[in-house]
Amino acid sequence: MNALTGGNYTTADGRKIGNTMMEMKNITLRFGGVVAIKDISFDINEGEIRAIIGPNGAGKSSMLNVISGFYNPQEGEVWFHGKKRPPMRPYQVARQGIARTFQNIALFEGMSVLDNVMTGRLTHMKAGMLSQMIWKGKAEAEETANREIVEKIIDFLEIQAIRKTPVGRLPYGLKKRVELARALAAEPKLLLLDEPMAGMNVEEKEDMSRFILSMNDEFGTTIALIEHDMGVVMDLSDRVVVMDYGKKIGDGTPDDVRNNQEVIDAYLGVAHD
Amino acid sequence: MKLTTLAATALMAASPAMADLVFPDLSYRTGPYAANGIPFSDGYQDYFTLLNERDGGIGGVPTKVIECETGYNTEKGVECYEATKGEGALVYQPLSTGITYQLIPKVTADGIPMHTMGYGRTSAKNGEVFSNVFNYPANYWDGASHAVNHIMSQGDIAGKKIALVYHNSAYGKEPIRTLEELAKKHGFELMLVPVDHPGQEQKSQWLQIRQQKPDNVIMYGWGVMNQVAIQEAANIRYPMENFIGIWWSGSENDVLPAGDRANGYKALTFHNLGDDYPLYDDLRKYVVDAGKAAGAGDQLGTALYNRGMYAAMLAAEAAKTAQEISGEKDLTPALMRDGMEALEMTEAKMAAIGLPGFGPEFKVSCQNHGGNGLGAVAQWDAEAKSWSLITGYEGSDQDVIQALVDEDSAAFAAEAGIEAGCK
Amino acid sequence: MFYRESGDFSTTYAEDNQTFPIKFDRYRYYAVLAVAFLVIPFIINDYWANAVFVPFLIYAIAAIGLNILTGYCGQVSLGTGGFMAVGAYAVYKLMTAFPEVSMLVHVPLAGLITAGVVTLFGLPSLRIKGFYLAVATLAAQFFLVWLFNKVPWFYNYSASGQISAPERDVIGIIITGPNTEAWAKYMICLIFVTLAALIARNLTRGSVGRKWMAIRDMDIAAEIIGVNPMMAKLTAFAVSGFFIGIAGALFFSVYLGAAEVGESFGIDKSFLVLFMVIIGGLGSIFGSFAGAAFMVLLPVFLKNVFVGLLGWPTDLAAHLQFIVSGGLIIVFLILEPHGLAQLWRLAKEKLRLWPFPH
Amino acid sequence: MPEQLLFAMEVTLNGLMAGVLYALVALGFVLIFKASGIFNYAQGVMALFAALTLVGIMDGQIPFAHIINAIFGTELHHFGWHVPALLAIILTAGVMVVFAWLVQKFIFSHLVNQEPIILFMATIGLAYFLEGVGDLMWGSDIKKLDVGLPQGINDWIDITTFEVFGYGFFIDNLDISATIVAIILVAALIIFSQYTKQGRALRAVADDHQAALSVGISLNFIWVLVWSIAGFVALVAGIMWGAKSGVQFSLSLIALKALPVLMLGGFTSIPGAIVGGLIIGVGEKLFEFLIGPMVGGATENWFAYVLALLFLVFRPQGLFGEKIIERV
Repeated sequence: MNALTGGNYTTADGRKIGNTMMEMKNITLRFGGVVAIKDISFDINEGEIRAIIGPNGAGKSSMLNVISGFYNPQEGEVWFHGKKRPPMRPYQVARQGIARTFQNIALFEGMSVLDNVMTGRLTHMKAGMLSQMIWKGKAEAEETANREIVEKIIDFLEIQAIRKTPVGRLPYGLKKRVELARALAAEPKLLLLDEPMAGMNVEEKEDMSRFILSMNDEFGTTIALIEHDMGVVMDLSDRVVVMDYGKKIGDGTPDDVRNNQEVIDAYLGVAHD
Repeated sequence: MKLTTLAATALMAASPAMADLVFPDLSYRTGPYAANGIPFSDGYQDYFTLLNERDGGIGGVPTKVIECETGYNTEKGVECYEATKGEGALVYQPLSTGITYQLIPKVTADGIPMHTMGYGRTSAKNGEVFSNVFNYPANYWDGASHAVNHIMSQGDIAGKKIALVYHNSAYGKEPIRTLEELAKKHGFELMLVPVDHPGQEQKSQWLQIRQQKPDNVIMYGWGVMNQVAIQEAANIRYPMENFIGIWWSGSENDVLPAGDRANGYKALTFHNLGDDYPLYDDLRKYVVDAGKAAGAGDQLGTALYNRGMYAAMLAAEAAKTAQEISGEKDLTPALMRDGMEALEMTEAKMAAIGLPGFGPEFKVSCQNHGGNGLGAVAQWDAEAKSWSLITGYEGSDQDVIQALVDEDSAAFAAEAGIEAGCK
Repeated sequence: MFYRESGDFSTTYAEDNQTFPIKFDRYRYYAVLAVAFLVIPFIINDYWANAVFVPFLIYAIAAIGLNILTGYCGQVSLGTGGFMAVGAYAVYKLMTAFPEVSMLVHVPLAGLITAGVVTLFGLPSLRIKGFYLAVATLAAQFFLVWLFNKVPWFYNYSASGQISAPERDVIGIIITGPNTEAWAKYMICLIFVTLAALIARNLTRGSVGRKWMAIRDMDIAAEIIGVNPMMAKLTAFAVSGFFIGIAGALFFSVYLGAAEVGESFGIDKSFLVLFMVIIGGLGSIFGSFAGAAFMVLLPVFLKNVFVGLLGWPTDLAAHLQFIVSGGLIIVFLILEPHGLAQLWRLAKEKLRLWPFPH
Repeated sequence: MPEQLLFAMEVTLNGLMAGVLYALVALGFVLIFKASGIFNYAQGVMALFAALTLVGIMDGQIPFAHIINAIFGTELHHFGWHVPALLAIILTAGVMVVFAWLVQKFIFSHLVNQEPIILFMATIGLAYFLEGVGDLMWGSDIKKLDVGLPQGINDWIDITTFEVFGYGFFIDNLDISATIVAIILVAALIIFSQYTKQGRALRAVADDHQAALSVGISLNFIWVLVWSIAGFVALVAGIMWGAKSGVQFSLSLIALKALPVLMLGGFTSIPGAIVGGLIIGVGEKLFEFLIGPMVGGATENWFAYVLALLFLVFRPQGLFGEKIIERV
């Protein structure tokens, strides 16, 4: 069905796509009696931009939650870097190098933009309690070193001016950007974006697309994203998974998917029987 | 705000009242024990007012009462102590065992005497260790012995089961050692029934008593615990005449809510009750009717008013004694302490004051700051709504108690590094 | 004009990270320290020490402790009274068991013991949230009070169940017991409060503090970005317990000198410290000080006004004190729910722009 | 039957009765929390205030007499009349309605949309305030509250159980009255909330503030209403507890007895408050009976909390809550 599972190729615009990074095998997730995801398998290659699309309630966010360890599926296996991942708490998944943003912004409202982005570095900061208490030696050095990295990301996402503003005061679009900065600050191997452009105007969407592409390009970050705007998805992604009612109904390049009858039916709303 | 506080404090400190005999009154008219604190404080203050109005003070020197509200709270007690000690305070009466413990080291360091009448640290009876603390005429351990003696006077105690219902705090636990010793000595069985603060709900405790059927119940309670205990005892139809409370469980407040059902309840006391004394006529004439009463003037003759008045009377007598032995009219705390240590209460003295037979006779000495430990039993008459003494002032088992006092005071002396002895 | 930051540039990240990045703030902070260390000890008397400064400083430590837990990590605790009791009884056992060891060792040690106990009681926070947790911490409050009252080992089998602090000195200066000078009491508390504030500040500006705040603001998101909620919450409980334990130890040994658990460390304490934290400002070290000052000074101030200045009967004054304190708390919450610290911040922002607010 | 078992049965029955009283206090908390998200710590003080007011009205006490006398040098104490209990209860209920209106108008209408902890703190401030006002209005002496409820052991139960088991059970008549009153109260609340317009509005608000607003329900009115009802519940609780111990300061501490009930039953569930109250009542009494003697007694203060805590650790959603599914 899909011709591109193997990986290891160069895209038309010259980016290197590597081996399979993550593989979902026959995932099934249930809440009580409700089946949110039903026997889905797909993979994500190193360096690619992978999109998950589907109508509302198709189980896309649940899928992302499975990847980020927030939900543990009842059936199926998650393979990461060639190893089967045991059931994990979300913070353990994060420490493996998977970061994400949220559909409904989940920033830390009581903290400044800078502090929010610095939380993205937490998985990299190792100074002990005692060192932090006296704020000498490792703690201080580590803080400064990580601050430098964070400042680069702040520059990259063009949010220098609001660095010290409490997040609660920011408009929606900027919040989305700060959330992206926080995820990026973790220097993730795999970045999950849950509707990064929801609620944005065209201009903001263009900005965001630009950021996503250059993240992928400059930092080599592998990206999996959920998005409703078909135009954006088709432009950005290398491969697309299509979900409907918890099932996978399509997987392949944007062109493949666009011509898939089942996908067209799902989007045009053909009655299920 | 700091400035205003400064100004206010400066104002307070700016009145050098050294000419008067200052008696601070650490009272509590608010908080969980207000109902008990109010009459005590009224009695304490009214007596000094009477002395000023009638006699122009003590030995011609007017007295001055500085009231300070503690709310039965130890920190506020400390604040009150610090705020008043600079005013020439002669003696402290905190009416709280918790505050007493705070103040014992402080008064000792500052050389001010403290009188904890029927409460506080029992082993302070040993004046060789606790030079500045007095607890005459009787203490918690005397009380336990009085109760046991009273039970013995009504029949053989050996083999009986006696329950102690107590406030689960330092205060309530005081009599346990004494009662354990007495149980050994007289062969009765002691059953411990603690009630946690505040004592609003005592169903478990009284069911336990109903099921175990102790022959007598002794209670060391305070505040709402007393009222609930007496109610619950009435509820399970526990015979009231077998139920004896310590003096802190023997006020009108404690029995009135139970109404008629509290009839026959007994409580210990170290002073007399009611207002049938010549002094009360003076109190009415010079204080209450003159509109100078500390409270509403409706507490005269109640158990706690009498106790407060008695405490003031003992303080005034000690001040008189101090004036006599020193020859000075204006007293210092140190002279007051000496006066308290030389205090002797006789029937003649009390009659002269207008309080014949009001309290036990006793004599204080350096070795004995606790008096002779005499106490009596009072009984509640629900119909007349009054207490009356049913025994005379009787002694306690000093063989048992003195040994405990010596042991505990020695332990304190060792811990605090005090060298026992008389000056 | 008076309060400005223009021309005040940070050239390194370390400089930008310091506690008071604005010069003016820094100078004021040094001035406060200088007065606290070099002026007050020479003019303090017994009344000011025992009625105002010592309780203020000790409550400030407790408030910092609770603020770390509640203000920074978002876990509401009503067990502060019981936890202070742990510190008090720990230091009592330590100072009577090892009289030759310095109090400067015993007090932090008591803090560590408390940290352990508090961490234990923090375990339910992994499952229980919000008010349910707050009420759950009351279990700790009541249980600890009961325990210290019940087990005679804790009060060295004394007949009364009270504990009293024996006399101990640090480099020859007596700091506990009745013969302590007012300034010595004040200084020992001041030293501990200064250290506590510094440590708290350092912890809250670094990665540990960010973990706490992330848990506070949104625990699910925090976990997904890599914060181990168990570790974050338990460290907050531990650090909070450490400070509260020190506060309890000082409260008993330096301030009260003698204590009975139910009276000195009852549930009122828990509420009092929580009040300080909220009135002062959640998530602010400065707020902990402001709240402690407010709650300690208010009753003393009102009492002096009503009784000292106006000469009202003490009971009326005490009732009015309740009414005014209660009323003021409500008014404060209505005017500025984020506490005194926020008022201070707003005032500074106004000053910063003054006289050109546009 | 062995004696111990009979004792345990007696303890259990009394625990149930105590549980009813706890539930009565908890009910007030639940009503307010459900409708407005306010954890009302002042509920205990409200019970005290209501009981003080009731006694004051019954005895014809002049409110604020003490302060008036202090300022004007007068000697006012009593109006000199006595008000019958039922009329006094109605008047007190009226006072509680006025109180509810004042609370809403001057406090909580200014704290809309604040965080729960701020609201909670405001109620503690309110508790202090009300405590001061109560004392100032009616004085801080202990007052005997007698609205004619029977007290003491119930003879019928004592005799009947004696005939059956050979051991007469003790049940307090006051507890029986409290149970009956509690049942009537809950029934009335249910009828009110199910069958009246205001009641339905109340439930709508408890369900969803926004939705209720959008269909034209006045939140302000509902909150005054719910505070009034809570005030009335506090009055009932105050009468029951006040009859036991006299009306005095400590009455406000009954709030502490209700908190573990809330943990167990949930802050928003009325059946939870009732069942939770019964569980706590029986649990603490049985624990004191069985384990208390081994550890030195007086366990009730903490046991209720520990019981509720352990329960929550294993079932965080409480007695009647549904399993929580977390979402991002």
